[in-house]
Amino acid sequence: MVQDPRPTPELAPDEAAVGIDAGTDEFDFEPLWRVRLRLAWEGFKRNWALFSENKVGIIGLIIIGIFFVMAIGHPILMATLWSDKQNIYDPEIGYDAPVKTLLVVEEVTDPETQIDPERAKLFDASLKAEVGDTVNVPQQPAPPSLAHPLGTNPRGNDVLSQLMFSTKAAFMLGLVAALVTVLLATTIGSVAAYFGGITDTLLMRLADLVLLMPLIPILIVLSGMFQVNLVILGLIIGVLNGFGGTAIILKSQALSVKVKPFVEAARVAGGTNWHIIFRHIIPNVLPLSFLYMMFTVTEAIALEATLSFFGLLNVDMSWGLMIQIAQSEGYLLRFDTWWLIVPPGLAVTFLAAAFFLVGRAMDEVVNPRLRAR
Amino acid sequence: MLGYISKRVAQMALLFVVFLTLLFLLLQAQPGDFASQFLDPRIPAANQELIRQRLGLDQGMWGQYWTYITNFFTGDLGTSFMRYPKTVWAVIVERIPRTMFLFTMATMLSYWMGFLSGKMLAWRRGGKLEYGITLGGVFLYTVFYPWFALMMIWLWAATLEIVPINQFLTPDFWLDSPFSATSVFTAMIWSSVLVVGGLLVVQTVAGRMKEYRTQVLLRRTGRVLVFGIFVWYWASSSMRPFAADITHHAVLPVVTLAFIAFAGVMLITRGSMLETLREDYILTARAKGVPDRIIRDKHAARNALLPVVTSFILGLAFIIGGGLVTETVFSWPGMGELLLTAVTSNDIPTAIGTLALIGALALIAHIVVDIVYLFLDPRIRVQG
Amino acid sequence: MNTRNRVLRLMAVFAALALIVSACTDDDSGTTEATSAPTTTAAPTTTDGSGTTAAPTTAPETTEPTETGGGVFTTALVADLTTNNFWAYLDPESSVHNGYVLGQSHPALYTLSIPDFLLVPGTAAEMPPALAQEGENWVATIPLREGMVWSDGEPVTAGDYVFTMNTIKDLELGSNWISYHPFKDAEAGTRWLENVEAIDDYTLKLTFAASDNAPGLALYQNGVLQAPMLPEHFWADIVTGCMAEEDPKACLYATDGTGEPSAGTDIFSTWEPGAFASIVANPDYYYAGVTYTVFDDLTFNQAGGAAGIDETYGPGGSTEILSQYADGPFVSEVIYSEYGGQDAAYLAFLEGDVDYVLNPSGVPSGRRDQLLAEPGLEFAVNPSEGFRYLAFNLRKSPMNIDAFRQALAYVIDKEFLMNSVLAGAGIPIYSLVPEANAAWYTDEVNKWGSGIAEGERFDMAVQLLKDAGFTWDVEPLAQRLEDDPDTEADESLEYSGVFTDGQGMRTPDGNLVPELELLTPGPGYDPLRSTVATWIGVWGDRLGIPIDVNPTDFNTIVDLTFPPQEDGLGWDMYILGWGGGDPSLPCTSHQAFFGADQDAVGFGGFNTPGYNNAEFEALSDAHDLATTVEEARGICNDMEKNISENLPYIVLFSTPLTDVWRAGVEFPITDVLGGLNAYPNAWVGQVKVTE
Amino acid sequence: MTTTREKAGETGRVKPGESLIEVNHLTMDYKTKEGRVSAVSDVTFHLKAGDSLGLVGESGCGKTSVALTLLRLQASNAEITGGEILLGGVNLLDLSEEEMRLHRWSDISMVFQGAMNAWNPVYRIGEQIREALDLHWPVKLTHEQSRERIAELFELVGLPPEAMDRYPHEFSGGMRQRATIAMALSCNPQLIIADEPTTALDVIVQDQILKELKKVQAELGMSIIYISHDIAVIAEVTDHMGVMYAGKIVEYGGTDEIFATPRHPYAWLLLSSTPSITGPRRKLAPLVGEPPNLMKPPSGCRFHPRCPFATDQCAAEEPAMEDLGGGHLVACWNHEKVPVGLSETPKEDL
Repeated sequence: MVQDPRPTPELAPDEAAVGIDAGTDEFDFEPLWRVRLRLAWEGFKRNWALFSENKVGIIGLIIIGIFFVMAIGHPILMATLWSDKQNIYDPEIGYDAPVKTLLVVEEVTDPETQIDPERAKLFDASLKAEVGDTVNVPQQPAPPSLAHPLGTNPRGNDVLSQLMFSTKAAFMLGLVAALVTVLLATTIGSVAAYFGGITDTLLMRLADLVLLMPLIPILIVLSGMFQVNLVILGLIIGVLNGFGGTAIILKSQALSVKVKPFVEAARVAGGTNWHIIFRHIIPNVLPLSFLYMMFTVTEAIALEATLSFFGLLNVDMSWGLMIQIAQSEGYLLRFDTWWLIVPPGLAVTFLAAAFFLVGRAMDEVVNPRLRAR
Repeated sequence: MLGYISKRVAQMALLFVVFLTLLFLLLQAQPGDFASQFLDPRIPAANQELIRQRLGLDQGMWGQYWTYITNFFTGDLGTSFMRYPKTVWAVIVERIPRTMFLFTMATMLSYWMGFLSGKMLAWRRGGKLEYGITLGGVFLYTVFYPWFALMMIWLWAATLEIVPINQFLTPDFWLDSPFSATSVFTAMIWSSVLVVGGLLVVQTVAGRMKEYRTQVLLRRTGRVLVFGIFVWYWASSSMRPFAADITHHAVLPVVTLAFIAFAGVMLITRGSMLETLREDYILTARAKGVPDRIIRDKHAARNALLPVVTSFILGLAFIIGGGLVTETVFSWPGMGELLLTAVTSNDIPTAIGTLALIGALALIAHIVVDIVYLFLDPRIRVQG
Repeated sequence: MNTRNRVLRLMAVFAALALIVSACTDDDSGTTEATSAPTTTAAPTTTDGSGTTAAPTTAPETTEPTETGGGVFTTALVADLTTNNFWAYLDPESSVHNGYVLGQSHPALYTLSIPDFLLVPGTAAEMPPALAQEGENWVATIPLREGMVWSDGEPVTAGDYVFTMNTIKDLELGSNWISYHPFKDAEAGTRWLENVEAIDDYTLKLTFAASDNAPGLALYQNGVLQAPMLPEHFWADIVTGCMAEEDPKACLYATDGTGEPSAGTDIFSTWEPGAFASIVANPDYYYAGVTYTVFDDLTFNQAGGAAGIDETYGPGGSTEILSQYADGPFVSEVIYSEYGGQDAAYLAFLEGDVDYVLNPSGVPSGRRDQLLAEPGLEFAVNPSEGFRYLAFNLRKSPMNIDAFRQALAYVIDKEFLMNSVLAGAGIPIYSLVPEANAAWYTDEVNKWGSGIAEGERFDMAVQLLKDAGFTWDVEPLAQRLEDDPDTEADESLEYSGVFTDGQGMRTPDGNLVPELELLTPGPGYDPLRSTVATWIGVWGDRLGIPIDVNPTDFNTIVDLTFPPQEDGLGWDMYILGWGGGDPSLPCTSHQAFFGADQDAVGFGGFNTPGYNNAEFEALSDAHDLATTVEEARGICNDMEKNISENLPYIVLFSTPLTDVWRAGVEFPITDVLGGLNAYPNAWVGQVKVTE
Repeated sequence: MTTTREKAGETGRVKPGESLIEVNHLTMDYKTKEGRVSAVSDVTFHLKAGDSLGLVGESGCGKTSVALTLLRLQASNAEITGGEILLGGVNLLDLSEEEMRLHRWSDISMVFQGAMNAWNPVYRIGEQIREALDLHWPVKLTHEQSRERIAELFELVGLPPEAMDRYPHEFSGGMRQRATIAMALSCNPQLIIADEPTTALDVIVQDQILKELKKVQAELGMSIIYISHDIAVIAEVTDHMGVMYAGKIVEYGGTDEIFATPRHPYAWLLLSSTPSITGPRRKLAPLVGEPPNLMKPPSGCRFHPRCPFATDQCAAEEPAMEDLGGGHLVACWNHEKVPVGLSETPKEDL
């Protein structure tokens, strides 16, 4: 029996096999790669049809698309519209520092141009402002305007620029975390299921161990140990997920694949253990892996934001950090400067939700029992 | 069955030792040590050494490890670095009632709401309402939690001013209180645990009754009785105003925590229900002419309950982690806040003590899951 | 049946809710009762109205300074009170937050006057006598005031001081206690103060260890004489009991301090861990009602009050008053309401729950802008005592080359950073002693291009490096507006603001300058420092110095640079900050930061750069021996100049500290180095609440 | 609850020999995203009390849809576009959901095909049967009475009475199927629909179960509709049978008669492709091709694309049911072309 190792979200391996039989029946010796490609395409079309039935998944994809546009939009904007204003729009060192120059007077008659000496001191770095002097009152954070559609933060950085710049980081973090999770969890789950016995016990106890650790405190500890940037954070989340919960779920899936007849057939045909694991078991576990990949992205994005929120990550810029900066400058529990908190908060929420929605829609593709019909 | 459980417990105990070791190594590997918190030009640098000696940081890692592990299993969690010379246990005991209160309330609320709404969602699959609620649920499930908590504070405490903003009590009111907050918390936790326990007992006893009518009667009177005792106790207790003050302060964090957790429960229940509703036995039940409501509640929900119960019990450990955010944002000085401070300030004994407690809770939860499964799912009973 | 079940369930929930709600409404009335109780009893004249309305009307009448009990002052703590044990507070639990609550209750022989940091007698009856030689040793005999009592009626005596010092020694108390009873040799356990003796109840004799010169200011006036005194009659039995324990220190620190009498303005009263603590006015406070006056020639006068004293210290003669206020206690009770963080505390402040927020880092800028718009609030802004700095590892090349550090100092434009980039969030500084500490500040430090245009400072830096023998493959250049190679360079031409980055920089001995790592706290920990670091990276790159700005966990930086190390070569540059030292003797910090005997390598001291400068060592030795403030000031100024010239640190900036309080609260002082939060014990007893 | 039986009893019990159920021109579509699937079209059959009827056909031909429609348990996207189902003269399709619920199990019960999954895993077998008794037994039974009844049923199907306290997973496949039958019998229904009652079982157990069913039917005098793709099963236990193809009954008549002389080409091929243990040895004829896509059913006779005897007429016009006499009905233009006796050598061009 010819087995199909394609990493496509193909459902039942037996179906794929039948498909190939049907193809060869016509005695048309189509090259194998083309058969595979065609089958992959058909599988994709079939799954896409199932997926697109689910409006929730489509909504998720649309949101991801919007964020993707934001991510690639940033360098484009920096190179075009903002190219000669990099000193203003650079997400890290750019700043726009408009100031209002006020005259220090005893009795304030016009608050637009005058300030009393006591308050003037607050804005004078040398703390020496006296009547008759002028002080520069910084207009930061500035509310949304034409130049800064989402305003500026207390450092004068453009919030939109930071938001867009951080999108790339969020995608990268999610991608790394998800890939590592899938790679580890699929391998571990398959190996544990296939070999069973002591291998299984060890790996599953390891998974239990990882599950015992509350994620946030452990990440705090780890973030102290490593110089945690986003890639490393992604790796850590990926490893914890890959060794933990996801591995357990994928193992049970692998177990159900292991008992399928084609695995037995491959064994009888003399396939080595690793050959069977990588060619037969893993491809059939992969659809579920992809599903958990989506959930990992959701988790990673939320975790990064939470850790940044506590000021525990040393990253250049991220959505969580944007909120953290607002917090450390005292803009957290005040709600008139909403543009410091709401855009990054919603960005975290929406991107995380988008991947979750896609995951749920995929769940209905992968798990027929959830389908409406 | 006993053999099965004892085997599990033995496995868990071994796992716990590995867990402790791992925690210890991880925390030790953190850069800096606690003495670094005391860098002060006014105090001679030699003091650093004294602090290290006092805290046993000069012993070397394996020496510290051995001391720690041996002490741990004699019930001595060590001395907190940041609250020296208080023991870790004393520090935890001070915090635990506050956290317990917060999250028993939040968990009960969220699971009650989540299970009911998830059940309904699955049953009414396909409607516009289901769509809306699912999207809302996903939003709550994936919402950036600290941010959501801030928005809740903004809405309910800062704008509508329905609930107090932070702290767990009103200092003015407690100045001359004859009770300590801990004792009030403890009373509140016990009474709610007893209510839940009482309801469970009522449910179980009623379930044992052979006649349907007796079951219903017993259930109703039991519930009235349990709630009656609860109401009577608090109505007559002189702690009542103080308990009410705490409750008033707890409303916002509890509701916020419950909202977040509720979404997850709802989604799990919905998925689980949807799977269950596809089972053949649901068709059998319909063919038997069983009314829809009973199919939903007795046949489907009972089976759909399994993953929900699992997530409930396994989620207990998560809630302490989630409590970390809640407690920080709502300035509720509980275990999560303690853990955060301990970890960030290199207070290794306190950090391990807290994490070990969470770990032990999680392990116990694992075992409880196993045992609960024995009761909920007869298929497993045989294997044991 | 099931529907009915649900109804039943709902009803039960409603019943429970109703109970809570009814309890809540009860609770509200309870709150007013509870709060009004102290007000009514405290107000000397009660009106017909209810307690709450009575308070404000009676308040103006209680402006007489001697009268205590003008209402309740509620302040927020941004972290928990962790102990009520004074012993523990000064050692393992020495958090500022504990200090806010506990700090005012214990007297000392001498204290520092706030806001001018003059040494003035507390329990001592006169200014400290000069040390006299007695054989090899140096001795001082100090008379104590009679009539000072603890709040339980026991007199404050010389025995309390002896008891405190003996306890420090016998139990080997650490941290702050060490600076009150300093070691002569920490290894051997010998102390500078060999003997402390109560000649009688009101006379103390201090005997210092044998030495050639008399112990200087740091040991004597600013050390042993400022040690707090704890009530012997309360602690003696406890200490004796603890001496028998395996770990006497732990035993002492673990003791509950409840009931300890106070000799300060207030007595520790209630404590609900994690929620609040309160202190109540001490009716037997010795200095109650005393007026403190400082004249502009630093003459100090304390007069009046219940004690009926009138004492003047210092040169005398001037009538120009620098600061003046009366001692309290004016409020019957101070409530410290604990909040998990500053955001919660300020929100509570906005809601009117508290009158003030005790926040060591002051009002954050965002909060300040918000509060500025609120009516009924008052502000003060003060410079902070601390500073943030860039440290160089002088053990490595090229950081060990003076010109290298000086060139960097030229290009780091602090004014631009603070005023433009950080929009006033920081104050550019050039010396470790802040300008606000006027008595110790010197302006004669090297300010490296301050006030000079960007291009010019750049040229100066390049010239400095060239002179020192640095070379480049591509030389760094500040381009001028018309940089035409055909015409001769015209000095008058303006800089264009465009730079040619230097490349391939080599040290004088011909080695390529490697990539240098600049460790800085990340933007999540401190956005100010990380922003400054980013700019230092930009400027360094222009000079051709490859700087890798690495946002790093605070603990990691400390771990790399501070603890005892083998070679100390694990880092190049870092940015951290120091909090305030002793404002009345600031250069003791300099000794700790730059003294050759304080090297982080080997000894594990605070001299992380590995600074070892003969001139500085000489100054340091002289500083140890200085016995007068004037002498010490001169030496300190020289130290500042030395540091600013040789730059083991480049001092970067300090931050202004803003305080805000509810109108109706009156502080005795508002202009003080470090702001109101730096010395709350100096004003908590004097604060008045008129609303 | 105690009155359920009375309510359900409106139809009353139909006397043996009288018409129990009449399905007339039943047509049902499934609505899907891609379009309507004509799953059952114009199905008509009658069944007398005490008789047994078999429905046979390839999978996907609409057998199970018909069965579920009889209980009004068709999927939620199914739409009945025509026809009627008369049970003792009452049209089930006109009943409200609640009225229909009362008919289920008390009048029509069902033996499901996947016996494993037909049982709720968390309740004891006995409890699940008791649930049906509680709902539909004429009078309210006490705990002891219902146990007695279940024991009785268990005995009837050859299970030890104490097995009622076990959980489904503790039963073997055969036992579970017997229990399923016991549950189907529990409320003395007039009609049992057995949907592939033995498919998942091994041959020996299959035989036992079928015998059991037949025995019980004889004892209790109830009617059974057997649904199976296995024509041998139908042959063994039914009096009448209908052959279904693509949602239609193409041949209907006495089981023996159809077995002896199948008149519809499909029935003929179906029988030819089944080995017979008792009959003469012969080569088996393969039934080539796949059942049509019911979204776009073939024009005319739905079988014509696969039919060896197909003519132009077959593709153009749909054949009506033709009575060949003796209640043997067939819907085929060319039924006379169908050879008598089974095909021995399949035609090359099939």
